[in-house]
Amino acid sequence: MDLDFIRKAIPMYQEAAFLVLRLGWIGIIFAFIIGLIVSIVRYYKLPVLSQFFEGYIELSRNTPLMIQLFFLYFGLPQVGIHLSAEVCGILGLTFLGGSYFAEAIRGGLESVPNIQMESASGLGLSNTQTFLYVIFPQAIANSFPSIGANIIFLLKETSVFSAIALADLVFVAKDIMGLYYKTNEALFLMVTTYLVFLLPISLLIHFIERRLRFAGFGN
Amino acid sequence: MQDSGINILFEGQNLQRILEGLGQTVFVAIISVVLSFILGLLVGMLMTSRNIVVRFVTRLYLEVVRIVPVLVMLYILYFGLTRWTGIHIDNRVIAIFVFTFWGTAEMADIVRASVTSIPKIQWESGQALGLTAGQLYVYVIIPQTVRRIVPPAINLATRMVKTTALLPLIGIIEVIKVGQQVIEVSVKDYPSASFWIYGLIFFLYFIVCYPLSKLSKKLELKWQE
Amino acid sequence: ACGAGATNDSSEGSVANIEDKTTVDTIKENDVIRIGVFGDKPPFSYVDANGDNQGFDVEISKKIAEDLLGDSSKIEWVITEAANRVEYLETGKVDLMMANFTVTPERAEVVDFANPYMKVSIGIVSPEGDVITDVSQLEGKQLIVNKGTTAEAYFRENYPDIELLVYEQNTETFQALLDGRGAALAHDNTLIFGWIKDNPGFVAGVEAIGNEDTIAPAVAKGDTALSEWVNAEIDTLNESGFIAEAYEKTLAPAFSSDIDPASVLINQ
Amino acid sequence: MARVRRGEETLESPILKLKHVNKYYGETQALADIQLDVAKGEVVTIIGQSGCGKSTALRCINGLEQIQSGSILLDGKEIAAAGTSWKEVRQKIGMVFQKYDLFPHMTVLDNVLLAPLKVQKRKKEEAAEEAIALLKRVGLEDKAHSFPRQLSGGQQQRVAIVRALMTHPEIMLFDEVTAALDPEMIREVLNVILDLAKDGMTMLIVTHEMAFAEAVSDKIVFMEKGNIVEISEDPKAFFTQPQSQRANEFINTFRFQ
Amino acid sequence: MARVRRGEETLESPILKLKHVNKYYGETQALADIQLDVAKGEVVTIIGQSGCGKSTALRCINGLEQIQSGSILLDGKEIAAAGTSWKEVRQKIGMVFQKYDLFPHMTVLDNVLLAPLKVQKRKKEEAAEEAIALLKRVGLEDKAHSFPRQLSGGQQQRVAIVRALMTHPEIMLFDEVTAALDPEMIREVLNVILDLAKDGMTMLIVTHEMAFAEAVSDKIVFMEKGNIVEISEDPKAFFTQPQSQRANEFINTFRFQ
Ligand SMILES: Nc1ncnc2c1ncn2[C@@H]1O[C@H](COP(=O)(O)OP(=O)(O)OP(=O)(O)O)[C@@H](O)[C@H]1O
Ligand SMILES: Nc1ncnc2c1ncn2[C@@H]1O[C@H](COP(=O)(O)OP(=O)(O)OP(=O)(O)O)[C@@H](O)[C@H]1O
Ligand SMILES: [Mg+2]
Ligand SMILES: [Mg+2]
Repeated sequence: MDLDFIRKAIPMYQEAAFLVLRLGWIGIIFAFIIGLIVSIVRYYKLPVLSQFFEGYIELSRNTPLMIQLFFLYFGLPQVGIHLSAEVCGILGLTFLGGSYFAEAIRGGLESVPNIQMESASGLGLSNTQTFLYVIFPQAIANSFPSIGANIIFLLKETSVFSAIALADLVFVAKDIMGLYYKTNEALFLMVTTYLVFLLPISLLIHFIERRLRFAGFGN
Repeated sequence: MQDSGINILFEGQNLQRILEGLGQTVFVAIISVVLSFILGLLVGMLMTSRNIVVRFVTRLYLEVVRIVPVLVMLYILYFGLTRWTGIHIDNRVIAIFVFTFWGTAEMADIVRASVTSIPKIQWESGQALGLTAGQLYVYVIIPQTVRRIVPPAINLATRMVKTTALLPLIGIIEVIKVGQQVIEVSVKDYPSASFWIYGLIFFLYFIVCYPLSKLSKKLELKWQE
Repeated sequence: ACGAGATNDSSEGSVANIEDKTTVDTIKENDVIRIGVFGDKPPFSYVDANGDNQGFDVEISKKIAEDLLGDSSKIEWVITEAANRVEYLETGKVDLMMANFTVTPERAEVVDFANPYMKVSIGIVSPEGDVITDVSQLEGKQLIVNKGTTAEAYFRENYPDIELLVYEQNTETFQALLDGRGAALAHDNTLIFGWIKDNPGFVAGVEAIGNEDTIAPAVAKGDTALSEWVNAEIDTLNESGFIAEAYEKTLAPAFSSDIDPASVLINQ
Repeated sequence: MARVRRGEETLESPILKLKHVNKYYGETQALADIQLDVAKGEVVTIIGQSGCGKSTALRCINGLEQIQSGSILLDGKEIAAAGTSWKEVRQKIGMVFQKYDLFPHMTVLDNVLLAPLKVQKRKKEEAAEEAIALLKRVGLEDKAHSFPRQLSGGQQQRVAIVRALMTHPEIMLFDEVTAALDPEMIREVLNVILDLAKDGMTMLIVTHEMAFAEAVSDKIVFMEKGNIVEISEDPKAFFTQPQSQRANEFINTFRFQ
Repeated sequence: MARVRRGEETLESPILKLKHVNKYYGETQALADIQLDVAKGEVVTIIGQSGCGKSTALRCINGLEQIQSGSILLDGKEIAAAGTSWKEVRQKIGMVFQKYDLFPHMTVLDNVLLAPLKVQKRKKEEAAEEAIALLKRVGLEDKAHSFPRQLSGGQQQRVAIVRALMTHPEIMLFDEVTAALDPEMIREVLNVILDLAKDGMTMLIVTHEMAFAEAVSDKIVFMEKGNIVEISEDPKAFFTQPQSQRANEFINTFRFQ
């Protein structure tokens, strides 16, 4: 392997990693908010909205992010909506992640036993208070493992951002392979970069998961 | 413009080629999914082993698979293997191998989570009846894990179908690639080519994946009672 | 006839090295040649609506097969991507790379190029109202390029400060210019000339910059038997006018009429 | 036990009054024309087979279920009608369920302070002081900062009782609070309830512990299939020779030979 | 109950014999020098506080836990040593746990046929015939094709007993089989066990139902903290005036004033 080359290429990967993290986190936060709203609507089975969101979930989960991005980026301008690549990336991740989070959180909500709600309302808590203080914290704790898995999954999904000219890690690696033919170096750097930022996140998720378990959740 | 654009689908062999591309996608995905499910079942049981070494090795396997992108695995195996050993293996075999390697790890984790959620009393009452470890798994544990495994497993299956978009890198021309070929050739005559072709592909993925998630919902409901 | 002559040359060569067989022998033995091309880069190499490989690169490839194996259909087409062309050659998964491969020093280190069959220069196209006529005008603006092309390499190397917007597909690259995502687009000038013909409102403000590059067949590093055979073949095809015919058949209809074939073809 | 005091208070109007209460789940009638008075300081125990409607009765009183007809009066005020402010009513009624109703993500102290702070908007220090005092009374002051899963089932139930007491209810409802516990734990929870009875707390209890019911109650209500079959003001007599044949059969379930 | 027969059989060597059995979980000693004989046809009941080691004793006998020292003899043969063929031993021992131990994905019939068919490789018709006869005996022949979740807790436990009986065990172990049940269900399960006792089945029972223990047992074993504190061959006497002070305190847990 060409160490000189690796040294020169590192900044490109750094930049890509920052881009992925920046867009990734914004997208994940939005996706989480969407997921939260959708899961609450579906949990309380609000009419119409609930069916609408079910359609959204099916559409989002059963189609590839790449195609979703193509539509946002190349499709929308045809009807006069121009969004920057970064905005499209964030929107795409939000659209995809929203459904994954929605299902994860709904699982958590449904795992909260009925008796918890009854004893809360038995104490005189309003519906909102019951949700805020009793149901939600338990639901999040119960669904945290799948929320964590989805965070990692979404961060890795950013690798299709190159389809809309965003310089993600795969993009940089392919670029280096296509222009300089340093395949080994390109792939090595790509795996290393993923490792460097995914591993701490993965460890952090495991750590939080344990804390939640030991704090008394889920018995 | 967009009204006539739909004709692009019927020009020449376009539609047939796109469906053939879908065939490649589905071929790789189905075989990988089936193999992953079978192997994942075995590895998943290993993950619940009391042996610390076995647990560590399987855990490491899972973490590696989660962190190394599928794209890198495809590249390393398809080109790297030939480079180091001189052996040429058909790219679809490589694809199936890599997808299975990845899917097995994910599936195993699903199986592990579900096996560990079976109450201890189920193992013990099986043992108390004199069942061997193998019989316990086959007759008691596995059948009970199925209902917990199906939803996440189907989720995994749809993710595998969607990840086939990486295959052109090792020369497998799957549905998106065919679509792009068609677009490049016809964009001159049909400026809205991308819209129609990507629309069709969007729809095709949906009809491949949607029945799966529908099935999972059905089974989930059925087993809830 | 010339093609046949070239075939004889190489078979003599193989007789001399009977111990270790050359690629040319192996190809003949297999009675099929594996050629790497693009599937989505019209008019150079693409797959048409009937699923057949077409284009300038493909025409030349077919002729090579005909002269080497006596039948233009004895080709196993391998559809490559810009990023994996060298891997295909290095691992021996293709015999000959004809995927519009621009000769660059970096690439020459890892593969062997045969004699070129085409010239290419980079052009820059921009909207009429805001024409870019000099590279210096691009400072602080975004330039659209297609991934893996000479244009991308050229700007990365020589103008690292110009911000590039890089797209994977040709269509997307031009679509991005139409959508106004960048100030200008840099690409092979031949393609640009063709494109502005169909898209009024855009002009090629810069018709050619940088060195004139050449496009050539490539073989695995050290595969001298095959590269020598291809060298001779390309020379023959240039002289016999076959390449000019291929140009007329595939490129000319896509380019605007004011392009001089001499700016694209070698030895014209 | 509280029977002594009951005599003094029969003149007052009952704190809780159920009149002709009917409750259906779809086709099945869970409560049929229930009539029941609970006087201040009185301890009333409901017994009967599984599915006879004991829980349903408590749940209707606490507004967890809607009744179809009849009326429920608390302090003389109708609470089963539309427009009832359940938030207020529920502060006057404390309810304890079977195990597992503590909030697992909160410490013991947070559990018992939730309603005083969020519903009644009381001052934190003052409420905490009372909470600690009550926890001390049930022998759990050292567990204030533990999480529910760190407690035994019996300890959890004692915390649940404290939680219900924190809103200063006028009446306490207990629904098989010892059903999921081991004998010693059953005993420690029942001791707390006996203690409350001595203090004059008005209580409506559902239990399968017959010896306990006999000891704690002023009044035994025997239900079957949604109906009240027998009401006895003399628990001892009821358990030795109940008047209805059904009650006799039921009590026999607990005897061998 | 079975006490009559026990007299006739004291001359025989015991069917089950525990000698100096010690069992540790890490630091905590769950069983301390346990000595116990169970004769053929005898019904032995183990009682004691939660955590005193009752379940552990049954689990060690059935090989679900390893003991650290001592020996366990079944029919005079050591079964706690390395190399024991548990598959064979477990066919001689039937065990029933707390609720929820039926296999939820199999019908009642499949549950009870699993061991005869897969472990003992018996013929399907013959085993099914016996299964139906046994289900009939516990009053559940019409539930043969139901799934466990369609049964009440008491019905489930009766099926579990049938499942254990299907391998023709020489001794049955019952570990708090009624702990999770309602009173009537408790009664229906205990009736089945009383019935088995009448038939001369050798049984080792762990229960918190004192009235039942008194009625069914030939011998009461009272444990505390892993030790056997008192063994009484006269259950009636034990429950009215146990000899040890600890046993007395324990029994008081079940009395109210
Ligand atoms: N949510 C519900 N939906 C439909 N039917 C119900 C519901 N809750 C209770 N029932 C029915 O109402 C009747 C009374 O039930 P309830 O829970 O009050 O009995 P219970 O006396 O408390 O029994 P247990 O001793 O088992 O707790 C039963 O027939 C029961 O099946
Ligand atoms: N798997 C285990 N690991 C560690 N300690 C254990 C384990 N199982 C039981 N113990 C401990 O061994 C002791 C005896 O437990 P055991 O379950 O035999 O009690 P028990 O008499 O059956 O109680 P219960 O009436 O609650 O069922 C207890 O101190 C318990 O905490
Ligand atoms: Mg109830
Ligand atoms: Mg036990």
